[in-house]
Amino acid sequence: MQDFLLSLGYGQWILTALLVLPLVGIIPVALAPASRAKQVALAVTLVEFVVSLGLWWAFDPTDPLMQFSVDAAWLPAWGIHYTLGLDGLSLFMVLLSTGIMPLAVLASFSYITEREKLYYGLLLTLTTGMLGVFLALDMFLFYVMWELMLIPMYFIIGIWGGKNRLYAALKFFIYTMAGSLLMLVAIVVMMFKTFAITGAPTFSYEAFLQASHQMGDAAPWLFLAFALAFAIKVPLFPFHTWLPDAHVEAPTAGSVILASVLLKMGTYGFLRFAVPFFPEVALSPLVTGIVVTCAVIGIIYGALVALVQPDVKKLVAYSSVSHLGFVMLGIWAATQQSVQGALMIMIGHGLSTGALFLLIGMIYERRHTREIADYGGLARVVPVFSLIFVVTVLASAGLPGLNGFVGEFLVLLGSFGRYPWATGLATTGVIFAAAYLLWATQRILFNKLDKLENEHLHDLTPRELWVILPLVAGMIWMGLYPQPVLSRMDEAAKRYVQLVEPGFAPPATALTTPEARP
Amino acid sequence: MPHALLALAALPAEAHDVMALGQELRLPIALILGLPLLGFLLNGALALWKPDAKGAVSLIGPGVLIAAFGIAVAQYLKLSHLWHDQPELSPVATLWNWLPVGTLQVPFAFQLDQLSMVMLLVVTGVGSLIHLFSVGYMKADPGYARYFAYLNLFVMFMLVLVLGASFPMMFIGWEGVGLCSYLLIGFWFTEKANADAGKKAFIVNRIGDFGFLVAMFLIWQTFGSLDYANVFGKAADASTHLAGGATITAITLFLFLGCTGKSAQIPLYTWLPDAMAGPTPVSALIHAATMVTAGVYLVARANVLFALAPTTQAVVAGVGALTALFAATIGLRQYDIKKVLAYSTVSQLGYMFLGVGTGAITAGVFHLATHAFFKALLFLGSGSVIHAMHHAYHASHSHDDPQDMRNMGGLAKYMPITATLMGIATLAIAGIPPFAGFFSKDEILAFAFGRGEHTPIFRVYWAMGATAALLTAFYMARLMAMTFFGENRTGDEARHHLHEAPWIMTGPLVVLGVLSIAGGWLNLPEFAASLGTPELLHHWLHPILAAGDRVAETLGTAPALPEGGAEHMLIGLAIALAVLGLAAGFFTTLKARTVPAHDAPPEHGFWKVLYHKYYVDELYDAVIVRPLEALSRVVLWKQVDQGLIDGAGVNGAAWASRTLGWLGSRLQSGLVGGYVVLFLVGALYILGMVVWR
Amino acid sequence: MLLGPALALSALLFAIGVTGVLVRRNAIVIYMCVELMLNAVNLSFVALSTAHGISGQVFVFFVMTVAAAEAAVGLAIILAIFRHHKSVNLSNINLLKG
Amino acid sequence: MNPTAIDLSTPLGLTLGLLPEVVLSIAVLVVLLIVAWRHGGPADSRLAGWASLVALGVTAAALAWIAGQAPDDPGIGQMVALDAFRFVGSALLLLFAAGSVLASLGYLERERLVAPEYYVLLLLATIGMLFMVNSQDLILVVLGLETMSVSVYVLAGYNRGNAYSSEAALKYFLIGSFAAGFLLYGIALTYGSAGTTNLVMIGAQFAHGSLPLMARLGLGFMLVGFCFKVAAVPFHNWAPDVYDGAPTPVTGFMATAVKTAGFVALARVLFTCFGANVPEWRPILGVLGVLSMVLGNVVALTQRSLKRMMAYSSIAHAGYLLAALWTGTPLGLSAMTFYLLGYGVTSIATFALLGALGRNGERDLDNSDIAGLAQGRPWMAAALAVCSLSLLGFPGTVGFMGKWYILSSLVSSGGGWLATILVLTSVVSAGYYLPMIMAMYMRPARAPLVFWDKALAGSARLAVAVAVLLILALGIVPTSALTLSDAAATSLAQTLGPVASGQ
Repeated sequence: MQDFLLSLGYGQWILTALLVLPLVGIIPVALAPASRAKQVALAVTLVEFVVSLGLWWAFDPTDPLMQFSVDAAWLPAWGIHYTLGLDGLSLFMVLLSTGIMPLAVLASFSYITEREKLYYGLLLTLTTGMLGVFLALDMFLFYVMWELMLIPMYFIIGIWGGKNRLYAALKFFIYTMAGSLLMLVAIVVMMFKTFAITGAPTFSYEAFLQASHQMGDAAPWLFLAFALAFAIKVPLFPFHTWLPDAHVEAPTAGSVILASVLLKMGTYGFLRFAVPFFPEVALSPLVTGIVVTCAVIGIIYGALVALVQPDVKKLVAYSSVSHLGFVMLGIWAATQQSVQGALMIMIGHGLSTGALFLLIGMIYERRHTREIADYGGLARVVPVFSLIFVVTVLASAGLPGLNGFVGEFLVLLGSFGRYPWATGLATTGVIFAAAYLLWATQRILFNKLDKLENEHLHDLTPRELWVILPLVAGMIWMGLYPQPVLSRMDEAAKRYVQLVEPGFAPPATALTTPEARP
Repeated sequence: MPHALLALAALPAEAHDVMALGQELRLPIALILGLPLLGFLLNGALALWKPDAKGAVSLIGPGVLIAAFGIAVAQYLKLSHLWHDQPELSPVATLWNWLPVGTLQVPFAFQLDQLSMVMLLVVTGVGSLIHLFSVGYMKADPGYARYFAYLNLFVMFMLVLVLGASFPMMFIGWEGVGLCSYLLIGFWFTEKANADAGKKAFIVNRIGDFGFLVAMFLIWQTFGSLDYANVFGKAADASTHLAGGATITAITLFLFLGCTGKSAQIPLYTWLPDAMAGPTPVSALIHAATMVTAGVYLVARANVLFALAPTTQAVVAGVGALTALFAATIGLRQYDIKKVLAYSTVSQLGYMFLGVGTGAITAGVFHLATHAFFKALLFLGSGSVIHAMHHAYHASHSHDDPQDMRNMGGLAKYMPITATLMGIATLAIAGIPPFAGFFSKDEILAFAFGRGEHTPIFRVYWAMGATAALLTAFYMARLMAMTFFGENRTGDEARHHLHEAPWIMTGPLVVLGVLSIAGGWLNLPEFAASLGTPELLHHWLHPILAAGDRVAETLGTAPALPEGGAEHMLIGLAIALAVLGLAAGFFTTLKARTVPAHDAPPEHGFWKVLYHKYYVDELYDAVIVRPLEALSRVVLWKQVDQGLIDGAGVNGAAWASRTLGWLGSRLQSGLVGGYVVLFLVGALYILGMVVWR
Repeated sequence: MLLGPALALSALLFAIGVTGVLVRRNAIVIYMCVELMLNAVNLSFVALSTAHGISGQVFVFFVMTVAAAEAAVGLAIILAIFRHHKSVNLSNINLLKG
Repeated sequence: MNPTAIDLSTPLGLTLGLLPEVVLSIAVLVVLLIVAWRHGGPADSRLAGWASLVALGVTAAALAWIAGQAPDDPGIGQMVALDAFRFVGSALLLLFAAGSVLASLGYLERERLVAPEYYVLLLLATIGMLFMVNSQDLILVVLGLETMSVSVYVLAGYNRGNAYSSEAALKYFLIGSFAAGFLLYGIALTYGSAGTTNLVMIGAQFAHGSLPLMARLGLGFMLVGFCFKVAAVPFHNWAPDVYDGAPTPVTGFMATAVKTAGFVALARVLFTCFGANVPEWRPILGVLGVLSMVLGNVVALTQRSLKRMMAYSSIAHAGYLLAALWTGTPLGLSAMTFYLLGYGVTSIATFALLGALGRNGERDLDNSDIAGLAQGRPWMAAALAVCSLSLLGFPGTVGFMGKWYILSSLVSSGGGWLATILVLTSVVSAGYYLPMIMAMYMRPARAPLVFWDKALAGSARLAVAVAVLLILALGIVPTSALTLSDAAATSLAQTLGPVASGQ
């Protein structure tokens, strides 16, 4: 398969194609009659997904560096290039994005009934923006993409969202922008410092990486700017309050993309940029203390607040805060296991939380309420829905054999040596996760079927099954046989660990044995 | 047994190397696990799309399990032969690579050694019987297919638990059985109480799982591996370095926290009595015979680690003894027949932990096996009773509780087979020789007493265990007397509908009855050598336990049986306690006038405390559950999230900007005079700057 | 030379003009004060041109021209305002504010 | 040296060097003549408008010609500059003037302001501005500035029947002439200190050693005068009122052309005269820049009227531009020039759109009036959305490239703190730009058919379309505009003293 793909020159055109295809796809969407826009959009996203699937085989798991790189001058006077590349960190983010999009489109078929062309056009723009973030290896390009995906999401929440959509959209936008503009300043500063070292203006990721160790006194400030942008996106406690609002108000597809892909940009940013650029700052005792504390607080706090949410979408939103806390912990522990675990959670959370939002969307379309109290006893009337819901919930709760466990286990296992107390506390997250998820499940699916409106719900339609089953299959596959995935991120995680190694001056704890740390 | 299965057992002549054997075992193990999984998938599909195809379900559900049992027996035959010459042979069958991350290598692998073989046989054997029983018991339920799907899935996970070759593999099964337990407890989910009970079971178990996870992290940090062979090997090699240290104590204590969850020990036992909300065969299979014993299995499996941590051993034994006594007292004053058995289970599990905590792993596992037999029998028997009561009340349109013993009485007349078999089980659990429970319980108590010689605290444990034995005999006799003897209190109309269960239900009972009688032969003590070969199980498990035993000997913590006279005195005492308890329980119960539940007076005094289970649930609710919920809702969500972060922080920043803007717009009075003033201020500033810089 | 006193006088004139603008409320008076400022500037130019040559004096002519043009436009604007408000008191003219 | 290069030392050369100004002056006279002849209804106004466009076009051609002929070294002591900075500045002014004319054509008819002298005034103001940007002599600066000001005073009050418009004119006039007094006094003092009014020669005088007190005072007074023109806080108070009261195309003209002329002249004076004394004026610009960014943005947040909000927004943008000037480096100068282009193009389109959406001076136009525009008038909504994003500085628009450039220049001269303030205040600005987009796209219209008569006139449509295309094109590939602004900045910076270039 790899040979075949390479014979097509796949490596040369794939990344650019991934960015261009959705934009080109907007044209047929715009030309099609409004009622057909969704089919066209589905076709475009499916083609995009199929094309991207080739990466799975073409990707060389033994190569720690960037693959399929593309480089062309964009604004040479400023040293700005159009540089793309893919490694084990971004591979799965790309596949996750391209894979989620057809499902998001399909899930919107009956949900979105007005201004469809605009909607699907925005979704396609969003695809380009998201992929751009994961692929860009030029800091300027990265920033442009980072901001670019804000706009479609802002419109999607603002136009097709719920009652309080304007507030949520504005909050989402300004929150994110506040962080990212400071990152912009940091990028400029780094560029000039790099300029001073290399003698030529450049925004290349690798050049930044080389030069990042010579930032001197500016390093803490630069790190702070990057970290703030990413922490808001993650969202790391206490920067999370935009998330519940955005999730609750967004239409189903918006929530799904937000949860599955957009949140991962923050953690991706930490893995790719913030920590490798400034390991000495990021892993200094003070910063580590703050980040790890926030991560652990996020894990427990998110879970506890999720416990008492009356709105099921809010519940899932807070659960994301909790899950992403594990990712942050794993990133900061920076061991082979914890980093791969963090990546696994990023993928796994994309699948299971995406699926949860899809399921909530499906039931919302039937009942037009997100209040948990309005449901109850659904397992009796919609058994297939209930089955899938339970599987998804269990995946989210980290049941071994499903995807959630693999990531959480690896993160905790890998982090324990560095931060035993924090990891120990974080592990209590598994208890709370079970509590809020099962309690909600009980109130939705079990108990008495005592609402008249719930008695005649119809079970999932074939279209809805097409939306949800790929995700369920993914959850089981990732839970039972994650090895192909793990092996593809192996080298990238190793590189990350090596890059940030200087940050850990003395060994973190006495308990750590040499074997435990690769 | 089909020929194909026999062929799997066919033996190559040459001596086996362990790798090849592992390769060879891949297929049978895949089948043993795959068959229940297949059953789950088929039954699950039927449950979704053809819930009325009960015939097919009846065939698939027990069928896959019996087939798995057959394969297990074939493996037993094959391996027991091999083990005769090479007892250390513990083949690992790797199905695929699961979590290969850097130095962490966790294959999806299963280990078949003497210990897992015992568990394999118990799980598939007792499981098969209970599946068969369920065919009769659940036939009328609309969720029949779903029930068998869950039950099959449970067996699959249980097998993963006992066969897994590493801690994470065991954890898959460990959580998987918890999931099935959750699903089966809440099987009749439209009742909130049932759904609550299921949820409680899962969450309480998760607290234990937290311990298991932390223990795994510590093991990884200490040994750099998670599979049994490596961990136990390294532990045994580094025993002098590790013994009694903080690390090993922490590891074992966290492991034991996991055990207290899964095996319902203090302080995490509260879910098990509630779990009786599930169908009765589920209680028999999951909450008596198999799942709840997983903790005992874990300690047995990790015996080296526990042997290295005498402090933990004392804790394990102490918690076990305390649980045995504590649960037994609650059992004294319960009226729901299943609740009595549930507390009895908690209490008996306490014994097992007393045993493994003392270091008498064989005794613990022995009790695990015999308990599986007689407690499954008791539960299935109670199921048979409830089945009859339910039908009777159903026929008479009564709304009385078919599980309340106060509504029973004199049932021996109507259900003689059930009554007889439950009588056997009662004698077994009470510890009347030569029934199974006598040997296993006596061995545990004897070892506890013996270890007390060096570690006096174990004498206290022994005393608690002995007292619990007395109470066990008492409440079991009370149960028998209330249920089967005396006057019938079912109600005049309903009484005519009471009848014995069908053969598909009584059949398994009979088999379990036989096992309850004969189970003791698994590991006869030396003094009963006249009855058969003594210490079969001990020898069988020796390869697994040898390392732990060696460690214990070096540390001087190896439990020894008391010498001659003392031993006989102990045996005499045990028998005396059992007889005394039985007699007292039986006759006081018959003498006291029991009234049907709806006429029963409220409880008073200490009885009331016992009846309300020492108010532990209420305590947990008041101290943990409610404060946590209030904290989450009032403090974290409303005050911190909405008030502080969102209100003061985010919207506060927006408010501050607007206020600043409002202030700025006050400068814009519209009057030229004001503008000129501002202009001059600016001009003076600039001039000041250029002049005085 | 009289340069110093002349410059001081011009500064004083300028300050008086500024003060007038600051304290008066009548549009016409204010504009007259502005004219005073311009004349202060002119005085400076003339004084300075004694030191630096002709260009200062040239500048004065330009300033006077500009002032005249401004005066024409300004008075027209003040007239337009008068038509709306029947007053040229700036205290009353604050429709635009906030 | 170019063989046909202009030699400013000869009268012909000087005339050629002022060719665009000469051409435009002649054209203004022609238009004035036409106006005197045809002074009737809307058709005459239209004719004057198109004639003005032609005039601007011819001027642009003349500009292009002399830009091609300009000598590398025009010699010392000339009255007019022949550098790229002037050409780029003039080109910007002509562009904005043309945009304003296009935006005015339909607007004036609709608002019944059909006196065709409007265009004459606009062209006269443009001539003044052209002189502002080409002057190498303070006399010329003053002349240009006053020509522009006097014309714009009248334009601001062009809607005579409207009390707001008259009040705007009065305020602008009174404070404007007050500020002109400061400027002139500053010039007098500078002249007194340097002994000349020629910028280059002043620069030569001040190139060494510290400034004498009189020169410093001169610098201070001139800064006051210029800061008034560019509406920097605290000399900003006139701007909201005047922008608010003036007819909307005039507001657009003021926000773009007047602001550009002010900044270009300020930059020229500062760099040419005081290029060696950057530390003297740098902190002042920094403080005023920060004040403008903060105050402009936070007060804009509280405005209901969109037009008034855009006025405060323009104060904020003046702050960004001052920040670029603060650097005192060629890079900052280039960033300022580029930003003027971006901001001007965006503002032309924005005010044209606001003019089409409101009535009677657009004073009452607020977010609820444009609610649902995306469905009633999708193209207008899209254009206004692009403009908002560009003003916000969002990637993909020229506004982003401009801000990026300013940030780069700030950081390169050690202004990280200023860059941080700039981006933080930009975040605040999202708080008022986004609600516009939200109103258009995410709220329903107040009533059906509310936008039936709210269409852009054909000419304005052309202006907006060109502007939006420029916003997007320059937002993706700004290379050509960057080359121009770099050339402009370099040409001016050649006059910089060694001290400044070392910054």
